[in-house]
Amino acid sequence: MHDFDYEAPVDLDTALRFFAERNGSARVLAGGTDLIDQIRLGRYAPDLLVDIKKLPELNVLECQEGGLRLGAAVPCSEIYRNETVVSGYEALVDSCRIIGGIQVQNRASVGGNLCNSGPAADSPPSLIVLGARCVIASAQGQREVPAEEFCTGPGENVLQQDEVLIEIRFSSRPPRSGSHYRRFTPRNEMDIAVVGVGASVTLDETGERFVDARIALGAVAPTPLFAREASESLTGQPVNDETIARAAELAQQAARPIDDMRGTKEFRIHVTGVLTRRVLAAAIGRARGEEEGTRIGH
Amino acid sequence: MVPLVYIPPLLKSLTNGQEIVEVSGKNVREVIQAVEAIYPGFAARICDGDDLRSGLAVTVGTKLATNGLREVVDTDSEVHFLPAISGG
Amino acid sequence: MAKKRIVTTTINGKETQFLCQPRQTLLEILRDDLALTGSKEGCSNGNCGACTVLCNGKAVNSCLILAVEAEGAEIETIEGVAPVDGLDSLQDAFLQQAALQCGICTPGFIMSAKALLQEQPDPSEEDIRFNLAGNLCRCTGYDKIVRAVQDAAAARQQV
Amino acid sequence: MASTSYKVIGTRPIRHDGTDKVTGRAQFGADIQLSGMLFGAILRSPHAHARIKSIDISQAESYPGVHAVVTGTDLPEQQQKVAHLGEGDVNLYHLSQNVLARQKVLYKGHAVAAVAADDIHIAQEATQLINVEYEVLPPVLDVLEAMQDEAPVLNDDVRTDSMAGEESKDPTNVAKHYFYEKGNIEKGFEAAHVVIEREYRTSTVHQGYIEPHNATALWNQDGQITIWTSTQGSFMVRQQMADLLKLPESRIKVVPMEIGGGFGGKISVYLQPVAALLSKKSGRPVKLVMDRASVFEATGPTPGSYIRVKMGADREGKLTAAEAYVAFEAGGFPGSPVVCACMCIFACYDVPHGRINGYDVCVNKPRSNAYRAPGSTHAAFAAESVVDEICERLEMDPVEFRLKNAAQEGTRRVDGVQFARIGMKETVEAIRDSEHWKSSLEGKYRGRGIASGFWFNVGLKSSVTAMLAADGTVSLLEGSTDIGGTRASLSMQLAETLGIAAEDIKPAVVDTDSVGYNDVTGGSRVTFSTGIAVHNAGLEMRRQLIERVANIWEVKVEDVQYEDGKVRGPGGKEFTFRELAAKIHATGEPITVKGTSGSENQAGAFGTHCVDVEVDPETGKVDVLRYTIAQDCGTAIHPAYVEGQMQGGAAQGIGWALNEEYVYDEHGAMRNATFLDYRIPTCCDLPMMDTIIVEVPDPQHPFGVRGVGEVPIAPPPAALVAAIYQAVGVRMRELPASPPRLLHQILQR
Repeated sequence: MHDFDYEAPVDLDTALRFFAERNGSARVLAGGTDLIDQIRLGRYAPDLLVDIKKLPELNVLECQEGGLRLGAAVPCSEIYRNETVVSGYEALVDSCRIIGGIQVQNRASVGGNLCNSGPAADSPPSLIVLGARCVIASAQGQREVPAEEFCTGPGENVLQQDEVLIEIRFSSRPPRSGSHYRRFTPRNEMDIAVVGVGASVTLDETGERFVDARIALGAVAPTPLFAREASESLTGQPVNDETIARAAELAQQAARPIDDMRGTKEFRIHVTGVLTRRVLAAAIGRARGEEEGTRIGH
Repeated sequence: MVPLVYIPPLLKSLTNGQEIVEVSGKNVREVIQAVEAIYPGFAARICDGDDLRSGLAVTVGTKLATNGLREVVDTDSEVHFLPAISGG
Repeated sequence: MAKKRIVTTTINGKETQFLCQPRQTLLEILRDDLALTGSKEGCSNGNCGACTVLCNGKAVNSCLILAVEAEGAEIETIEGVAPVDGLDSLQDAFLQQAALQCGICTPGFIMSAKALLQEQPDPSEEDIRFNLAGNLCRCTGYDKIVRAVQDAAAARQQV
Repeated sequence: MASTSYKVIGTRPIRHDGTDKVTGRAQFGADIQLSGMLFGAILRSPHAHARIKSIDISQAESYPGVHAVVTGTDLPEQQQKVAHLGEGDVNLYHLSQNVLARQKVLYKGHAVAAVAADDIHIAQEATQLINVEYEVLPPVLDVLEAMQDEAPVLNDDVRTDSMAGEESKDPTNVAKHYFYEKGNIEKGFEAAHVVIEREYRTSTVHQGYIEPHNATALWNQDGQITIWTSTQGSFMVRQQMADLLKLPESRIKVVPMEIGGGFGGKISVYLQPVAALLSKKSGRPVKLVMDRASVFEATGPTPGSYIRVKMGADREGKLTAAEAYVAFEAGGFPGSPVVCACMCIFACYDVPHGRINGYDVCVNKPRSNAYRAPGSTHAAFAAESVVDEICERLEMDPVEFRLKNAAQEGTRRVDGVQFARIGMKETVEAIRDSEHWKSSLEGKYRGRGIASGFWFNVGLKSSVTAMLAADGTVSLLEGSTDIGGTRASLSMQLAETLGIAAEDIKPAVVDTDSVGYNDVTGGSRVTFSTGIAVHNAGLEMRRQLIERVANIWEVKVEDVQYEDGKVRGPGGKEFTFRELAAKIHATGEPITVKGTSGSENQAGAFGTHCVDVEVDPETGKVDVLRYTIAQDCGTAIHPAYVEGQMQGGAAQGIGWALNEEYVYDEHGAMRNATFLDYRIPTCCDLPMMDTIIVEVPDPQHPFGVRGVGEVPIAPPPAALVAAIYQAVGVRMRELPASPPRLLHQILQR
């Protein structure tokens, strides 16, 4: 494995200074579940790893008036273990429960999953549909980027060399909202999305009409994708098979997948439609407060 | 009754298409020599010197012979020449 | 070469110090430097679970943790599971159920199952399968492993 | 059933090596630590097919921390010579080239050079300093393409070889041609009412053992070499090492470590000779351990295949004829198990007229090797799928069809041999009578399928030593490496023979200097053949004990009987085994006996599987809902481990059927050499697996044992695709039936 140095600062300023000084040869070490393998494979050859797990700002997990604050280093399993804190954000929980096995979930963070910026990553579609904002810090200050604008290509994102993702913020959830994330994989667990779909819906008092909806797709484009037309097609529409089918069709049109060993283009486009329908149905059920029966891998 | 030698299908050109050859012999070596006497060229395809060719096994009846050319052949035994197989 | 670090950690209840390069994984140090070879390397990228140890009570892949990250942590490996005078109920259940064939994956399964039973003393079959999905076994087809964890859970309830 | 009279056989004692394996104490190959030990790393070819123009190791040799660098030229030159490995033969010229490439690399991952250094990181860095100049050649990756005249040829020395001699003059990729014929095939098809002919494809799949290959070698200053390694056959490692290094076997000692799965893939040597060469050059012990990508890319998976099967049956459902064309991707060097596929493909049935052609074909993929019932899974997938279609056309129950056509004692296979006592029919009856088969399957997109499978099971040679201790226990030294619980199954047979408890046997798997010759742990042979050796050792121990007692009591040997772990004499005299053991030292020589086996050969074993699936018609994903395995195990020595073999074999077959495959790019690079993208089943992908142990004892074994390890991998793909057909009406003729492939078929309909 490439030789590198290691620092584990306890305050953010020190951490940010490393990145300001290292001209891109430093990398953030959060859970390390992607990074360590990537270094082993020679994909990255950093000279310094900055372990950010000791920074208090990156370990915050709390729900306040203004919404949910999720530190970038919080491991996936901490998220679903704090089910009351994240109760309104079901899609986020769905994602966290399927990233790798338990061993990976105990280390990997949503922040790391986002920063790794894999097109098939399981958390970005959920972040997008939940309207998450990414809080980015550097020695110069902080800025916020909407989740759908964070990734810019496979393994690429908006972070500059001196910047670190420190937190993901979510607005509070309106009443009668529900969300869901689901992916298609050949195995039921321990797999990587061939297609991933997240959806969040808000219904009116009757529960029969969409007030608002957001749909996002994974593994069907170089980056996770906010399916804007599909989402907007549902606003103000009644909840029925036609409106859902129409949204699924628009989601399919938004998909720009490639053929690869995990699935063909045709397969991915087809499954995008199937999953969009299923995910919307589940999100609607949750918005209505209905009981759900799910099976592992389905 | 005498031993019945089953001719491997790819060698039937040597035996004028004959599938089974009846010969006498007390062991596999003698049986092969007996076929060779009728159909010259046979032994060279089955044997390598005084051994079975590499990769080849002989069964007598339903049993795989573990004694090679010295394996005893009963008067009514079937003799087959098959590839040696193994397993995982 | 990057400067070596002295790491102070607790392994199987005992304070332990070791010297490591930053690029060495916890698995490498456990196996090569501390002679704790019960944790196995099957894939080195977090897909097989043979290297599973508990870090602060949670199951993790020791192949995906740098040894330096163990500073201040409580690590538990398969070598620390059995009490001095016998076996843990999980180990016992694995033997009773014949839940191992070659045995290479067994330490990882026992560590994952141990973490599960600490958190959920009475797991359903689905809970067990979900929590063991990060451990691959190529010999058994999992049937007997799942039953062993069920038995161990039942045995622990009785104590 | 005879088993009722056994005291130990059929019980479920805790395995003798169990505690070490649940506490992490068991020493697997990579766990060995020797003082002064160096760590090695291998440089592997980035190309699937290339000529090596030059290798420059000078920079690597002078890298700080490096102690030795070796390449193919460090191995002695080999002539074309075939070595008999007990289980199968190997061409030493090819084996040597496979261990370290010389003129050419034939697959991505082919080993080219190796480094030994102070730690693994330095060794890996140094491999990157080795400069290899390649002339890249076009690869050929598909069996049918490789058979074409214009295909790139991999090996200059390969001609098509058949029993009739060399069939080709020029070098070719078609290394072998096998041919079998029975009756008159044309006449057979004329008599048929239904004839079905179909083509099938299967992908390259890997054994997927969790433990990577490893070898640690010490080439001592006196010329003695010791190898610590995980292997299915320590004596095979010794022999291959001796052949490859051109040394007498006596110079080499192989210490078998615990082995973390093999399934056929840990018989051939890969790292062992390289570790030895590095040790010789460095004067230090050297450890080599593969990473997972190398395990996939550079060990011996089972071949991808093309199979065409044609079968005919009359109106009553009697098979009239069967024909097969079987072509296997041997990989870079010849030696696929295509001949086994030829001999298995119609073995479940009484086929009056048959013809089989088989071809062993080189392609730019790793040299294939045995994988659990090698070739039989491919064969069963094709033949059983055709049988399922015949049943459909005849509107005949697939159980009834199998009962009507099942091979039995006296049935002559297409390759000519007659079966001895076998239990094919009994396994079908067991499924017919099972709760599973009798239950009705409700629900949309659900289907049920059954399929049968056959494996020969081999005999081969074994030796054991048994030593009586004064406390009444018996130490058992064996040389068959224990992959799945054979210390237990062998100890139980010795215990049964001696009439003592399984716990009173202390088994140990020892090195090649410490026990007599043993063939591999493979071919489902250990419980059978080493079991016979153990039984013979037990009989000899009984004989010596009787002699001793006759001496003590001053009676004739004929007046002493050994039964139930007791020795009885005239006038009600009696010693228990334990009492007698306590007297041994005071009454004569120690009792140390040996047992051997080698002349027995198994009659073969059959299994029939039944599976229920649910298919998601919108995604092509298959869920296995219920699975039942019926298998003829002769006599189950330790039923729990017999069940485990059946469950584990079926699990591998399910993985093969649904998701496992090597995915290559056009340059011949495997794209999915990880456990993430090479998808072996996790515990969320399988249901509990029901087992029905059928016992039709094999008369050649004193307790009636038949090997159980291999058969259960053969039926699952055929059973699953039959079930998928029932569920959604499409017949999958290409494996794996992965979601994209299955969905494609569903949408085509």
